[in-house]
Amino acid sequence: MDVGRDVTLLEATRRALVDAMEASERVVLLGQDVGRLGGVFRATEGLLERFPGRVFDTPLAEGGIVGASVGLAIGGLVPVAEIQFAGFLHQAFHQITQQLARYRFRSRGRFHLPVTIRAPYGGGLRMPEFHPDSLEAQLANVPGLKVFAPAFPDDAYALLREAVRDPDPVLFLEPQRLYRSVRGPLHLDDTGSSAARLRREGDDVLLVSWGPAVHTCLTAAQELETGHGVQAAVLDLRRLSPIDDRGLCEAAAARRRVVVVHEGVRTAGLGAEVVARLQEALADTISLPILRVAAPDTPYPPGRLEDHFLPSTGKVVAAALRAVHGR
Amino acid sequence: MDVGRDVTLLEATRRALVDAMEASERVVLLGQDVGRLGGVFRATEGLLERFPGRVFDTPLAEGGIVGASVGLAIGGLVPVAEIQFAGFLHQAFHQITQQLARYRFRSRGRFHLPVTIRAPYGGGLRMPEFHPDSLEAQLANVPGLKVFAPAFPDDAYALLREAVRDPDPVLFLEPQRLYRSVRGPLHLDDTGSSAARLRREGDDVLLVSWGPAVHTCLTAAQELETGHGVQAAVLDLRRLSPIDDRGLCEAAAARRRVVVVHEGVRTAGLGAEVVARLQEALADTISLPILRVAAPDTPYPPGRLEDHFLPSTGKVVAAALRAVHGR
Amino acid sequence: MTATRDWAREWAEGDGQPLQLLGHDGRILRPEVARPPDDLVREGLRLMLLSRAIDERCTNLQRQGRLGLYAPVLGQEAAVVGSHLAIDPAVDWLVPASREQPAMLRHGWPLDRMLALMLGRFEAARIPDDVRMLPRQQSIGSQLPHAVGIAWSASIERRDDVTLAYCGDGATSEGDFHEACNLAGVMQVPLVLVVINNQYAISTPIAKQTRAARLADRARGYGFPGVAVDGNDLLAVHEVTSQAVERARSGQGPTMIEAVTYRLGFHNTSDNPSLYREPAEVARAEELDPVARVVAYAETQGLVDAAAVEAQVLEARAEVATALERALTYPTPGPDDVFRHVSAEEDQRASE
Amino acid sequence: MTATRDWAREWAEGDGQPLQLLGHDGRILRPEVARPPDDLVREGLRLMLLSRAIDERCTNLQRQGRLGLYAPVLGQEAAVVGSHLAIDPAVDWLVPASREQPAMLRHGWPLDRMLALMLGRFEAARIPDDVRMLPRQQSIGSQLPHAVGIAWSASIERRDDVTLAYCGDGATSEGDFHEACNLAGVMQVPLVLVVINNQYAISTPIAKQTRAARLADRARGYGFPGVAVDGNDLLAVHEVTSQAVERARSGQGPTMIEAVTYRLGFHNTSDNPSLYREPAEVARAEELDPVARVVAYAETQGLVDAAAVEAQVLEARAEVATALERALTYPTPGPDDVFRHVSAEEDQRASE
Ligand SMILES: Cc1ncc(C[n+]2csc(CCOP(=O)(O)OP(=O)(O)O)c2C)c(N)n1
Ligand SMILES: Cc1ncc(C[n+]2csc(CCOP(=O)(O)OP(=O)(O)O)c2C)c(N)n1
Ligand SMILES: [Mg+2]
Ligand SMILES: [Mg+2]
Repeated sequence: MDVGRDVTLLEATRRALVDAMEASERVVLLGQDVGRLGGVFRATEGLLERFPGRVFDTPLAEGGIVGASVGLAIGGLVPVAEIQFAGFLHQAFHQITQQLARYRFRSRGRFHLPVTIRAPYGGGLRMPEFHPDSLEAQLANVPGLKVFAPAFPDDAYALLREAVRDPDPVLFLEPQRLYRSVRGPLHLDDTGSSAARLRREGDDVLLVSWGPAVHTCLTAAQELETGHGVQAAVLDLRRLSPIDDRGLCEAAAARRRVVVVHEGVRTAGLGAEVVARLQEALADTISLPILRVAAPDTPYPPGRLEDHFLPSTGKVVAAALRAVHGR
Repeated sequence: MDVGRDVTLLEATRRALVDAMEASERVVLLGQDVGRLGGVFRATEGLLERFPGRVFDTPLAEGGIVGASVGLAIGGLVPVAEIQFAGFLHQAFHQITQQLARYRFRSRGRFHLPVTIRAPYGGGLRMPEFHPDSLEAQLANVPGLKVFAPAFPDDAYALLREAVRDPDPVLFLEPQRLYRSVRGPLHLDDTGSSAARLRREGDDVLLVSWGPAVHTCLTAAQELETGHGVQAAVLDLRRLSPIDDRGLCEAAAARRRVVVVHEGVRTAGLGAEVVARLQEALADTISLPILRVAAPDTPYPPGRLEDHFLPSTGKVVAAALRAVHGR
Repeated sequence: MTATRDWAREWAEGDGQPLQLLGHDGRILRPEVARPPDDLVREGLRLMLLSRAIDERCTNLQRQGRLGLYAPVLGQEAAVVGSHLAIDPAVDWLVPASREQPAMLRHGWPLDRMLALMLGRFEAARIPDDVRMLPRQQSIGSQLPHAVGIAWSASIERRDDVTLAYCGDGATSEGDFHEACNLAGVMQVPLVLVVINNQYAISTPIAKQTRAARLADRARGYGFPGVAVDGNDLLAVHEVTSQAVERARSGQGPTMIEAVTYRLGFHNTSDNPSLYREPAEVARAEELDPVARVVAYAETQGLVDAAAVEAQVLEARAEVATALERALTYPTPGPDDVFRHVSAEEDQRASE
Repeated sequence: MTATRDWAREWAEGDGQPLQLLGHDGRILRPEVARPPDDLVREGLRLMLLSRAIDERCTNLQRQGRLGLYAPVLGQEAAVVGSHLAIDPAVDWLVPASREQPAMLRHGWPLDRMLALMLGRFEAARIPDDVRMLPRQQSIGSQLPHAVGIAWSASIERRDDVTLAYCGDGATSEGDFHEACNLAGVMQVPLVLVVINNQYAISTPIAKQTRAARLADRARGYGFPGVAVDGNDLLAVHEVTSQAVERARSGQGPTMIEAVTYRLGFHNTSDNPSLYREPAEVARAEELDPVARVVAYAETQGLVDAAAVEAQVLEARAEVATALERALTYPTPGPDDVFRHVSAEEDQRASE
């Protein structure tokens, strides 16, 4: 069902929260500034008034927020916690990796934790240190934790509904520079799956990406078409953990040349995992090497420099041309 | 200079600490139980008596230990901190990733942090939860942080001396099951480099590994030779970040077939990075796919099951045979 | 029982000494305080003796190589049992640290299941669905925010269960302790936090763990009551915990109880405490044995005699032996168990 | 100056009200307390006015899109300046949180360099080698263990520098705050921790941040003195901080000072405080303006008159304008700067 108008990714996120809270009384929200203020990005605006007693401003303590969410879930609720910026997930990393992700395993199924942790991330807004960091590779290395990363309003809605419904914990990465800059239709369909999704067709080369970098890829694909006559397909991974192997391999096999693009740093980034899997599954089918376009192995620089740090359209185009035409 | 007798990896570690403390008065040790008890593995045994006022038992707070080390270094000292088990690095992850690793960058070189964080890790000792976890992939994804992982007594010595001497922070991963089980000669040479090192020659296939899994590879190589007539070389990466690209590529190019073996879980593990780099640099030279033998994507199981979780000799042999003979 | 007496206030206004109701010889120090029912004392003694029997047996099994690491509760029995006797296992939640064996048993985790865990038969050791208890926690202090979350869920849902959580003196140094306590205060959740101050975190004595005169002093900084109690005094621990449970249940928020005791044994079976503490110190602590104290009290009250205690000890050992036999019949885990219980999908796939 | 008076004890034994030396109208409330030298008051006023001029100018620049995010210290000047005046920048270390601009300036970070940072010219903004100050911290509370480490290094090396660290009320909820304070207590390091309680962490009021009556109450739980002070009272803040610095320097360990003030402005330039606080509340707080108070005091003491203050305001603006011009001459960063200062090797390679 289409609501018939274009919305921003932020609006889609808020709508997903509202609908999830309407759908189940057990859903509660917690986090820094999520109540009265409605979140620093206003993702939770109006929810405190709409759902009294179910939206909680917490003290400034990320570990406490995640740890309390574990307990809230054990106590029978469905917590959706916000970490103000994904960089601060590290303040809660022990609670995420040792507790949230392992409770089902540790308790041999006695407890399971339907917890969603939302966290804005990604570059482009000239944010202070830590605020724009992309940590998905570290999160994907944590067994028991699912990781979702929408790049469009409809996915923000569908994936967030899926995350909240999931009986196990989901780390939900929200692309902050897309919150207000991307608009699209909203499908109030919450029955979809988090499988990878082709966002652009094209036969010559496949650009694999997720989160804000998907849009870099789409721009690059446009440029590849108009400037170079190259038809690039763009695959949005959407669920970063577990990776949708089938969707990934099918898309790659069909185009034979692949480039992986992400905002996280290159070394031990999630791009390496995509490469490793594709060459394992399709070494005889696809053209190797698979190139990676990623941030360099340096700390995220101050805002003024981020354009030199993030994967640019130019770098994606160059890599795609190399993939298509050989070195 | 060889001290002329075989020592355990634990003894080599202790000796490196002693020699580093002798070499510079600025070196201080801190951590839980490192003083009076000499550490839960006795790595710091006798150091409190030998270096009064320079060895400190701390309260039970990993973030505080790493954070205080940042300050100690800024105050002019050279701290060597112990985190009792690497799993508990996550309690300090924000201090490691946001502070320790970035201080030089943030301060534009005004401050640099000659801090070493030692942490035992790895399986095989039937340890409780968290104690055996291998987190190297997450650490290698942190720009500004070096990661060392010795697998032999001489390396434990040489790499630890190098880590302490390094003007920047080094995360030093100590293979706990090898502490007492591996003996070897001790070279009191502290001028070596942390480059990757071939631990076994062999022309047919290269096993790339680090830490405790190097020994799994050596056993597998032996079996490959005697049981299958396959000559497997074993490359010990030693420095996990930054990866020694040259050493890795030379060793791989010379044997053409490569298998990567590690104790960390497969997805987004450091093996993926090794694969991604090798196929980038040597797609035309080496035989693809490069297989990975790693732990499955599940939480580290209770001790009784760890043999089914860790890469076994059998799995390494099978992967190597597949690499050599094709699928 | 002591509705008029406010132990936390009394303690805060006093000289900082932990509250004591029984003398070291078991005599009643404060006759004005109502004593618990005889049955409760008997049950407490039974659990304490059972706990000793478990410690004894598991240590032996470990020495024989038949069991992994074991962490005894030896010396801390009154602190654990006295506090747990204040809650209702059918209603309340238990959030253990890791060595509170008698509390876990009283809460409903069958002894054979607990032993199964120690023997590595962890599927059988699963906490039964109707037992409101978290698994033991290996990450020091990490259970505390969970406890706050459970208690908070009770507030949100207007349930009246109370959450009883334990942690050690070492755990109080972790950030988790702080974040949990502060949140508990802000949300005024029905939580009773018992800090078992057994003077050591592995080798680290309390004096190196904190400079606080008393850990219970921390509570004020979170805006709720704190009280220190002699952790070897079953009656005193039970008394202050009961009051804290009442407060929590009636919506008055959390309480922090510091139970001052001593770890008579090793940290765990791979520890050698003689490396870091003096025999004289241990000998002094042994004189304050909590079991001896409650036995002395029970004897003077005519609840038991020496022969009855002796019989109970034997009974406890027999109970452990029987449970152990049962535990050994449970299946040992197989390779497939590595992949079970990672996520709902995997469990579903496995069961198809 | 007040060697006989123990402010922390006095406060602990009192009714919990923050210590005040000046009335809201600038009159002296406690004539028995020695007053600081006139020059110090003049310097304090100068810094406070300079701070206002910076806030004003930077906010304007940000509104014009010429500067990134800016976080003013508006309303908190007495807390920051009064405490920093108690240390010696040539000897002591400053560990800021992030909005303590006047402290950073007095510590030796040139104004044009500070502005260069805000303008994104970060190489020029590097803290000079002889300035013992850490960079601003964007991760709330994370600087506190660093401060403890620096102070601890002074103990280990028997230096006599003191470390002055700042954090906000919000930061006190983080695990880092706790781990740092506890370690500072155990090691008895020469640390003075000033908690700037400006009542808000972004939108979160102190009542939702903690249930503690006063944050200074936390100190007791770490075994060192704590004292709450009116953070809008330059003299009171200076007085208690001076005593804490003396204690630290003479080996008596850390002190926690809670400076109770109010964030008159927005959290930062992208915040809209009208979404979460009432105009009446802000109006009440404006009446307690710390600058007005010290001006009133200085006037009654004959240190300044209205005209002189007016002149100083203009001087401060001119100083900012000049520094800003200089800051704009510093180079903007280029692509290579992404790769600089990651590690010693990379810097070396780059310079070859
Ligand atoms: C986060 C964390 N750090 C370190 C350890 C290693 N460790 C296990 S028990 C222990 C001491 C715990 O002391 P305390 O909290 O006093 O509990 P007790 O053992 O005395 O019951 C330590 C340091 C751990 N398990 N978890
Ligand atoms: C660890 C961490 N969590 C969240 C944030 C986002 N954030 C920035 S400032 C702030 C509030 C800080 O409040 P307080 O400590 O009182 O300092 P103030 O801003 O009032 O000076 C928050 C939550 C952050 N920067 N770091
Ligand atoms: Mg203890
Ligand atoms: Mg504040």
